[in-house]
Amino acid sequence: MTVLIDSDTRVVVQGITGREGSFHTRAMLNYGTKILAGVTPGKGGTVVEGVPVYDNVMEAVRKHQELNTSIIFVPSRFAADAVYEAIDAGLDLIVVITEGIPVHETMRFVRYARLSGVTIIGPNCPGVISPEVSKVGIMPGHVFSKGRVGIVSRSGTLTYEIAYAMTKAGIGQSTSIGIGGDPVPGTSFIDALEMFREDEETVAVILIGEIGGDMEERAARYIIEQDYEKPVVAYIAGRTAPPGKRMGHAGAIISMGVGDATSKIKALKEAGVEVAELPSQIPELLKKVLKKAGR
Amino acid sequence: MTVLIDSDTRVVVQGITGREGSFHTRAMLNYGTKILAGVTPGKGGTVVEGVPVYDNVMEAVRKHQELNTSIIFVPSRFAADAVYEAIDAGLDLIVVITEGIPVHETMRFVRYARLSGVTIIGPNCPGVISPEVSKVGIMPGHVFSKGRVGIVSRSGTLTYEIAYAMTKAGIGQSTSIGIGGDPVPGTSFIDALEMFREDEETVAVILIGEIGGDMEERAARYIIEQDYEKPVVAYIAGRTAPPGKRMGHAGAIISMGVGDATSKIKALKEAGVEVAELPSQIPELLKKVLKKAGR
Amino acid sequence: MKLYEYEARNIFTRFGIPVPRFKTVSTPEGAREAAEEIAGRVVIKAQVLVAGRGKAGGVKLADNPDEAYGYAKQMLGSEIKGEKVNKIIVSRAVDIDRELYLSIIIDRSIGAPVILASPEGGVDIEELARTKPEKILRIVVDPIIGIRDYQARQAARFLELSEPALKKAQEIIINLYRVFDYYNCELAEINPLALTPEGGLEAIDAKVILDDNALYKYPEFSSELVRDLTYYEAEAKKMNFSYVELDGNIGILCNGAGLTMATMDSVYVLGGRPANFLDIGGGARADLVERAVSLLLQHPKTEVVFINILGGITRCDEVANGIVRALEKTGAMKKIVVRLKGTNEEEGRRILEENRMYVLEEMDEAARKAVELGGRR
Amino acid sequence: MKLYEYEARNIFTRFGIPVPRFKTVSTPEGAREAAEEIAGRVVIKAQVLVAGRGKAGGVKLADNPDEAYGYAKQMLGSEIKGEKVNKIIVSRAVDIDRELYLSIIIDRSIGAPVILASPEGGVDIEELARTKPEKILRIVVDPIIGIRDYQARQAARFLELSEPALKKAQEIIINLYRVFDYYNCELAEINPLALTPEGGLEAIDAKVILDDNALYKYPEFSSELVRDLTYYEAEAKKMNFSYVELDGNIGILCNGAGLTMATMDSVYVLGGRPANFLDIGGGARADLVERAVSLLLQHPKTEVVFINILGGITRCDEVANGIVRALEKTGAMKKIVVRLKGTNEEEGRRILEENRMYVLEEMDEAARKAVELGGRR
Repeated sequence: MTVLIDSDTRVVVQGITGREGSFHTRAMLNYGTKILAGVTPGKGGTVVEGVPVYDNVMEAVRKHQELNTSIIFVPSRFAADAVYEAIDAGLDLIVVITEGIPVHETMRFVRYARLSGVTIIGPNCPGVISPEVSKVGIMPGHVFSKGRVGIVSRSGTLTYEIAYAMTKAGIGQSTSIGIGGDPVPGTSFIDALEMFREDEETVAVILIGEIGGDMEERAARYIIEQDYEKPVVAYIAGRTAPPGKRMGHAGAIISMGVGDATSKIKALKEAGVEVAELPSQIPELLKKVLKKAGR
Repeated sequence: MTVLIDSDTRVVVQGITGREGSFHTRAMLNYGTKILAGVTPGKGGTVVEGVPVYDNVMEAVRKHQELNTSIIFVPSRFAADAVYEAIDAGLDLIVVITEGIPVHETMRFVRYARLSGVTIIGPNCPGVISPEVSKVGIMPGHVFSKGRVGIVSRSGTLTYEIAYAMTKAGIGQSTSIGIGGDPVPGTSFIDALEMFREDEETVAVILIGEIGGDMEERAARYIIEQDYEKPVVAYIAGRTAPPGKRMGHAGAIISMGVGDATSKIKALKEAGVEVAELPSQIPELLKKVLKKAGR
Repeated sequence: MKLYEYEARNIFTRFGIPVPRFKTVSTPEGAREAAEEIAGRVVIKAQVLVAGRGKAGGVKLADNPDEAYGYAKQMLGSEIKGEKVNKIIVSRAVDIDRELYLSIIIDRSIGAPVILASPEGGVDIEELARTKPEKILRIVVDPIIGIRDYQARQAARFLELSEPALKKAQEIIINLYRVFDYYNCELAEINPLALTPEGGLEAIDAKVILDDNALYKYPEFSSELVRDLTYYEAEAKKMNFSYVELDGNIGILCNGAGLTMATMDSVYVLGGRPANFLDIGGGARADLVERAVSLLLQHPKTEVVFINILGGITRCDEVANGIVRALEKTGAMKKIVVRLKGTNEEEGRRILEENRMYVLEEMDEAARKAVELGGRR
Repeated sequence: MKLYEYEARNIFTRFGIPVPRFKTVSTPEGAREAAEEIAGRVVIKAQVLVAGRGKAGGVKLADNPDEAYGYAKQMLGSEIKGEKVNKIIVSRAVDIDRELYLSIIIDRSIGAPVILASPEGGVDIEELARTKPEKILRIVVDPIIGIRDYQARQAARFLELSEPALKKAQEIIINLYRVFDYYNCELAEINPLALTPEGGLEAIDAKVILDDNALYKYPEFSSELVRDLTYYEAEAKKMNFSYVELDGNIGILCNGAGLTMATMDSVYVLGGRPANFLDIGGGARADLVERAVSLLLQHPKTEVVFINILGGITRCDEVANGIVRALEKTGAMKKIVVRLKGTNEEEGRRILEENRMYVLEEMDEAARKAVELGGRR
């Protein structure tokens, strides 16, 4: 079993005719992802990488009733609209790759999705991959390998870095979820921890956090309160970041006294989470906790 | 068993200090309804008919955690706000007595309530009564009697008329739901039919419709498609109403060729529903269908 | 409340919906001046609220200012389907390639706004819905989210347009929704929306119906609340009664729309002829009841007043007091049948009986009595 | 983007939030005139974006126009916490009975706007949150519904006011939310909101932070996008890079914020000193990479440039080409450590190796190399 995506995942790519959309459509197809349709308004009837393109999502869903997942590459000014379109078309999972969406718009569509029972990953995220099963995202597939460790991360490239280190060390992943670097993500650490909790294949979870907000602290509290059964290993980026400066991600900022790495690392350690100092230490920490847990 | 309200129903009255609010609070208390709190902004700390008044619903809920139902008497300009307050405070059932709420506002709070899993009865309705159990509404309690026939109605006084006729004929009611006379009600005929379907105590349903919209036709279609098991008897008001004129209720208008009584009566008859010509005929029709159903 | 075309056009213009240049005038001279100012051919349109003014001679094409003057003179002061023409508009005549249809309505059964779009406008939309339903696109808008660009795009595409009209149509749809939303409309309609030979779009007709319950938000229309009503309709509206004139001789006064309708129907089923429908609503106090009863007592066509009250939020004692006072003040000698039941009914019956009125208990019985007094059809 | 106080005050005024009468000036003469016009005591406030200007001498009370002139002369052109003062405001001095606090912020963990209200304003809200959390009311607003009257009423009530200030406070909260909503704010804050002896309310300070991602909606601020930035910060902003200056000598250039932070942290953990944080984001092409690398090569404090790329949406070949071109064009002789991995990595490595650059595969290894070249702390 995997989390969020599996062999039944059928994908529509919104913004398929753009540069990133078409490039990653090919990459996903090569990885084995089942992409049935693409959408770009005004480009209906064309074909991209062998995938038929429609003018709107509703039409794509009418033609391909198995569609259940969307990945969005639409530019930031039009991305919120694309999300509503995907929600209204009845899809179950929407992965929003787009960076730079105004957070007021994100708040609204995330809330709307939640009320509508739709899962949103992102925005400003690399997507989701279940190695050797499906990839709905922009991550380089070859750094991941099939296995039993779940990853949830606020960062893209840093996740590839850590997945690569794991893969080299022979530790595969069940599913890797990039929840994105925006201040308001559609799916939080806690949401992801819950998914991994219920996934029988996953035996441990890696949590890749960073400065800004208090999602890591909340995850730590959740781990304590819920008596989380699976071992968790974490890495927190930005421990040398100065306060008040936005470190690349819209969400990565220590502001109003909230969000520094020290507080997050402390909270996680108090919840029994092993926290790595360097990304390259993750594999050994994982081996340690798995051994301790008798796996 | 009853529908919507039962012996666990605990009520907060929004707009309790107004003329109607206080009058009907007393009437409901006299009927045996458990009213724990009232709300009127700025009147917190006072007492109406022995019921403590709070400034807002949240505070009332904090003080009286058993609260699960609200009845709203707030004037139309402030009523939508009162509904949101009740939804946000986590109540399960909201009965909106207020007439004259702009339909755009109603559309929004009805949608919001549905997304939030909250049931709204009304607006512009007489409320709900389960005879001898609880009354959350403005109907004169003494015309109703305990029994096994459910009533759902778009009208207030006409319902009292029919309930009175039934009571005189010795036919009691399980629950009577006044869904209200506005174009967009929080609960529809179909919603009510579904509730009665699942209620073991209810053996038959009376549907009191009127001109305007196509809720009766939809109910007829539902009865056919769902093979509705319980006998339904109907009365449709407004068969002599001229088209284009609003007959008292905001929703009672034959417009754009939709909503005349003939079409409704026809649809109901085709669904096997007995339709009365005069309200006074309801009891005999009921006896007939109940006998036929072997009850 | 239905707006006049010129009011709807003014709103459209403010919300960026293209409308042919026009002037609203109330004299033939004004029409001539307007036609001169606009230059070229103009359309003279009578400003009435009844439907079907075109076939009734309320829309004329004028080639020059003199013709405009002539048509204006004809129309102004005349009646169209019983409605007097006080104003006309003089509007630039538009070359039309194709007529489209656009509207936003409230779908009652879904409880949401719906966009209706058709590439075949200029005809009655209900007729089109019957004959060519596949030519109408319906898009449901979530009322708490509002219209989304993708929906406007989809509706515009259905109009069978190519660029740049396609983009313009999308903007018009968004703006029509803004009108619908801002003004709490029951309906905001453009029929027809003209596609010009140059690829432009113009709203040739404009129809807007506001929700009466939301009118208080728009003080600009509140003075116009009473529009082309009879004296009795206007009086009833002032007091917030629901009042509809019918053809018979039995005045019907009840509390609650359903009961009033059922009473009206019952009178008819039992052989009588209702003169009107008067619903005093819920919770009316004595003074309001007095005015309602007085209204019916004064109405020339009403021979019998049938008052049927079932008290819930309305109290029977208040009703009884109102009836007594109306009789005292008007001094009318018309026949009255009263049926009282519900909240405070004993008190109400006592008041009426003290004033020598006979109160019935059953609705059918009372209706039969009213029919008997009013005479059968 | 944080707005200057005078910008925030102008917005507040337009949205109906009461603000003491004020003028924005950039000369001492202007300050004198403004003080004369306003009459009475005025407050001179330096318009800077750094926090804590009051304690740094950026806020002065002037009894007359001459004093206003004097303070303005002192402030204008001076630096407050490193930020040059180009403008000041001259604002009517307000008598204050009590200081209150109001703000709307985005609660990241809930994903919704939150109203914060306190009867004890004028102090640092974070400090208050630590010392007297019970004195702060938090009300979550549903982002798709917006603020409701009942919420504004609840927040206003918490300010411990009596009528008519209570009603005014409710309106201010609604209007503050409208500012927050209209301008896509991360924060809209009034601290303090002054209660005057007459029972009035006035926003003494105004703080508004806009979401950079939504700035395109407000062309009035777009020309002001580059505010008090160093040359390197301004250049980076133009190209949409995330760039932060640090104290060390090793320039960090990566793709992706998390990786850049982790690289920066790793250099530090391994004993080095990062000179900056430069995230080229996802999908940068050769020309952008060239400009990013050039920026670091030109930076005087940077002795070593450490480029760490893990390609996903970014392609290693584009990065390699960009590096090569930057070196060619700047002709800089600084040391460069490159680590490439991911999409098109073979092609990227080939390009760099053809240009005699040494490419490492592991991040730790590369970081150690960079630290070695830059020297340990």
